[in-house]
Amino acid sequence: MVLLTLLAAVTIGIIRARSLFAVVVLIGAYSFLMASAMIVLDAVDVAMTEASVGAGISTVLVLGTLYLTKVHEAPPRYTALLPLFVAIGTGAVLVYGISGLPEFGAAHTPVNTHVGMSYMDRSVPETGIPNVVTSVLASYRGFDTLGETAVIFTAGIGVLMLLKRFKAKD
Amino acid sequence: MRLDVLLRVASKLFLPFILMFALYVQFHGDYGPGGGFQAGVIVAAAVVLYAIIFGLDEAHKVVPSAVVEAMVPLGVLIFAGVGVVNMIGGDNFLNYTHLAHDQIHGQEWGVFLVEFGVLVTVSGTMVAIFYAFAGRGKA
Amino acid sequence: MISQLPALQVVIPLLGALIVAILRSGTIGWIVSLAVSWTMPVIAIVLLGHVSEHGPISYAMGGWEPPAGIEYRVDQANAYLLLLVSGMAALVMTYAPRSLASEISPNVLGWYYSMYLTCLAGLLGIAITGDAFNVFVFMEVSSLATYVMIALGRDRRAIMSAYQYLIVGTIGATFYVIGVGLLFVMTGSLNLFDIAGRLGDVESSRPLIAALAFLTVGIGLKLALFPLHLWLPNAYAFAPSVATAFLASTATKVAVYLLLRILFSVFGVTVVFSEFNTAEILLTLSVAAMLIPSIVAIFQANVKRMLAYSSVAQIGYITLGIALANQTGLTGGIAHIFNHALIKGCLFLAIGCVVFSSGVTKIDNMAGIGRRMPLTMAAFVIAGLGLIGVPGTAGFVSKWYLVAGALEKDMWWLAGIIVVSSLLAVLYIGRVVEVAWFREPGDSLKAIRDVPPEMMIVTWVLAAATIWFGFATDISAGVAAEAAQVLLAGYR
Amino acid sequence: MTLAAEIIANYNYWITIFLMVAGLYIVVSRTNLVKTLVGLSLFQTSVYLLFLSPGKILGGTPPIVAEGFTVYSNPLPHVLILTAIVVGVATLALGLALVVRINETFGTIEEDEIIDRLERE
Repeated sequence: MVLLTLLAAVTIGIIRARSLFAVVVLIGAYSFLMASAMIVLDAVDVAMTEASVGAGISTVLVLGTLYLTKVHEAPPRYTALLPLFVAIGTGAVLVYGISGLPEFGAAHTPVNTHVGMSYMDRSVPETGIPNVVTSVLASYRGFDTLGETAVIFTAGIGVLMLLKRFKAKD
Repeated sequence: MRLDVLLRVASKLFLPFILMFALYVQFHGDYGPGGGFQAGVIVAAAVVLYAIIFGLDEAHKVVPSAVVEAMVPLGVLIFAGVGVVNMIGGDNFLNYTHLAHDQIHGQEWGVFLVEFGVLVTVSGTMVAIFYAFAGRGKA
Repeated sequence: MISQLPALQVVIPLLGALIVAILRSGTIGWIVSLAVSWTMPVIAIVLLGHVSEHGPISYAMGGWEPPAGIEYRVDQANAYLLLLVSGMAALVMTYAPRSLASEISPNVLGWYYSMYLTCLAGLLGIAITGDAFNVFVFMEVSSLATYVMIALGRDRRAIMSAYQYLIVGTIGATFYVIGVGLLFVMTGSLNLFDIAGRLGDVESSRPLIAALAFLTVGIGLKLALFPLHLWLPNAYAFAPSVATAFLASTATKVAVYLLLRILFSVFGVTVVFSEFNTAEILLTLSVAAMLIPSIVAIFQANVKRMLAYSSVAQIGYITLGIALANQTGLTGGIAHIFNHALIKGCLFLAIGCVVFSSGVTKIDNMAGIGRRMPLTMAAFVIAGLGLIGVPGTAGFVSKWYLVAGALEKDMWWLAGIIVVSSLLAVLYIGRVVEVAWFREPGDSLKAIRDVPPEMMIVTWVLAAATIWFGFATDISAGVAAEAAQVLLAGYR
Repeated sequence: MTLAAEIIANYNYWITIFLMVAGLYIVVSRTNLVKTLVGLSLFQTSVYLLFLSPGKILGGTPPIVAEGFTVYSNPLPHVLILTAIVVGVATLALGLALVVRINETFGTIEEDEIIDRLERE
C-alpha cells in the first residue's frame, strides 16, 4: 500500500515537472516502484521485465531523445478544459466499472477458477516446465509471443527507417 | 577520454559477467523468472555499455550494424520457422509436440528454440535502436 | 492442407515481411511481396468457400484446444473480410513499385515493402483470430507498421501526422486492452467465443457496461468514428499514395469488423441494443458523421484530404448499418465496407497516378488534368459516381439496403439524410471533376508523363469492379447478407 | 461496509484508476511531444495493475511449481502483461524516433509551435 501511494506521488511529480530531465528520473523511480508492486502481486517475471524495460530501456531512449532535441518543456499556452473533461469522464467510467469487480485477493473469482489456474496443473505434465509463466508464454499462448516479437521487429525496422543515416554513395 | 582507464578496465571485467548473467536468465527461464526477452535486454545493455565506454566506432567494430540489422528479422524468422516446421510435420502451427521423441521433450525443445528467437530479435533490435539514436547525434 | 490454411493466412505475409527485411532490396522486395500478396486472396477464397459450405472453422494454435490456447475462428463474416483485405492488398501491391520508387528513398524501399507485408499480416491477424488479447497484439503489429508507412511520406507534415496517429492509435489500443481486461476479470477467459458463453453467469453488470464503453471508444478511435476521426485526414493526406490507398481500403474496415464482432458476437444484439441505448448513440454519431465531414470535405484544398474526410463520412454509413441492427440494415453496412473499399481504393489510386505524373495534390492546380490524363480521370469519375451512389454502381447497392433497413424501422427521415449526404458527395466529387475536365490545362501540366500500364490497369480494375458489383449484387450483397446473419445470431 | 473500509480493501484498484486518469490527462493536456509520450507510457503501465491485481491470491506464491507450495497466483495475467510491456516499449521507441525526426524537420518539440509554423506557410 505504501508502494502504491508512492506511485501516485511520483505520478503527480511527473505531471508537475517542467524539466524533462526531472521527468526521466521520475520515470525511473516510477518503474522501480511499479516493479516492486508487481513482486508483491507475485508477478516476478513481469517485475523483472518492468524494471529492465521501464527503468532501463525507456530511460535510455528518452535520454537519447532529449540529447538530440531539448530538455525544457514550454508551459501550455492555455488551460484547456477538454483534457480535464476527457480524463474525468474516463475516470468516472472506470470507477463505475471497477467498483463491480470481485474483491481483491480472493481465490474464487472467475479469473482464478477458469483458464488461468488450469495452467498450473497442466504445465508440468504437458510441457515439463515448472515456471508456468514461461510455458504459457512460449507454448500455450506462443502465438501471442510471436506477435510480440513481430511488434519488436516492426519497431526496430521502423526506427532504422526513420533515423539511420545512409552513406552518401548509396 | 584518456583519463578513464579505471572505467575501461572495470567494464572489461564486468562484460563477461553481464553476458553470463544473460545466458543464465535465458536458460534458467524454465525454472525461475526470466526468458528470451529479459536476456535479450541484458545482452543489449552489455553492448550499449561497451559503446558508451569505448566509443561508438569501437562498438561498431565488435558488433557491426549490418549484423545487428540482420538479427532483427532473423529472430522472428527462427520463431516462425519453428512453427512452420511443426506444420510440415502435420501438426498445427507452433505445436512443438513432435520436435522430439515425446511430448515433454518436444515442448522443451520448442520453447528453447522459440526463446532463442526472441533473444536474437530483442537484442538485435535494442542495439539497432541504440545505434540509430546514437548515430543521429554525430552529424 | 486445407486444415492449415487459417494459420497460413497470417504466417505467410509475416514470413514474407521477414525475408524482405533480410534481403533489403527494393526489386526483390517487390517480387516477394507480389507473390505473397497474391497468395493471400487465393487462401481467403478457399476459406470462404469452405466456411459457407461447412460452417465455421476453428483452428487451435499450437495444438492447444481453446480456451487454453489461442484459437483462429473463421466464419462467413471474417472470411468475407479476409478476402476483401487480401484482395485490396494484392491489387495495391501490383500498382505499387513505380509509385513507391518515386516517393520513397531507395535506401529504405526494401524495408518499406517489409512494413507493408507486416501491416497486412497484422490486419489479417485481427480479422481471423478468435482471441481478444491476440487481437490487441496484432492490432499493434499493424499499427506500428502503419505509423512507419505514413511517416515516410514526402511532405514534411507526414511525420507530424504519423506522430499524432501514434498517440491516438495507442490510446485507442490501450482503451481496448482496458475493455478486454474488464471482460477477462469478469469471465476469466480471453477467447471471444468462450467469453460470450460465460457473460450470462456474470454477477455484476457494471464492469461489463464499462468494458463495452471502453471497447467501443477504443475501436472507435481506430476506425475514425466521428468525432474521434481527427487523426485520419492528415494521416491519409500526407502518406505516400500507395500507403493511403492501402490503408483507406483496409485498416478502418478491419476496425469496423472488430466492432461488429464485439458488439454482435460477444455481447449479443439483445444486450447491446435493448438493454443500453447504444443504438441511439451510434445512430446520432453516424448521422453526424455522414453530414459534417462531408461538408468539411467540400472546402478542402488538398484532394487527398478531401477524400479522407469523405472516408470519415462513409464510415458513418457503415456504423449506421450497425446501429440499425436489423438484417437489411446490417447487410447494407457490411456491403458498404466492401463497396467503399473498392471505391475509395480506386479514387486514391487515381489520385496516386496524378501525383506520380504531375506531383499535384491541390485541387486548384489540377485544372484540365482530365484532358492530359483522360483514362485516369475517367476512372476517377466512375469511382466518384460510385461514391455518390448512382444506380448501376456498387455504392448504390449498399445505400439501397441501408435505406430499406431504415424504412423497416419506420425511420423515414434517415432515408432523407442518406440522400442529403449523397448530394454533398456530388458537390465535392463534382468540384474535382469540374476542375479536371472543364478548365484549360495550365502550362505546368503541358508535359506530364504517362502513367505506367500496371498503375492504369489496377485503377481500372477497381473502377470496373465498382460497376460490376453494381449489377452482380448476389456476390457482394449476397455474402454480406450471410455475414450479417452470422453476426446477428451471435456466439450464443 | 463503510466507504473507508471499501477504499482500503480495494486500494489497488483506486490507485490504478488514479494512475490511468493521470496518464491520460498528461497525454491529452500536454503539448510537449516527449512529455506526451511519457504520459502515454504511464497510461499503459497503469493498465498492467488492472490485469495483475485480480490474479493475486492472498497467501499465494509466484506461479512457479515447486514442492511445498499449493496456492499460486494466477499466471495468465502475467503472460499478458509481459506482452503488453514489450508492445509498450516498442511504441515508445518508435514515438521517440518520430520526435527526433520532428525536431530535425521543425526545430522544436512543442506541438503548438509546429502548428503555428505550418499555418504561417
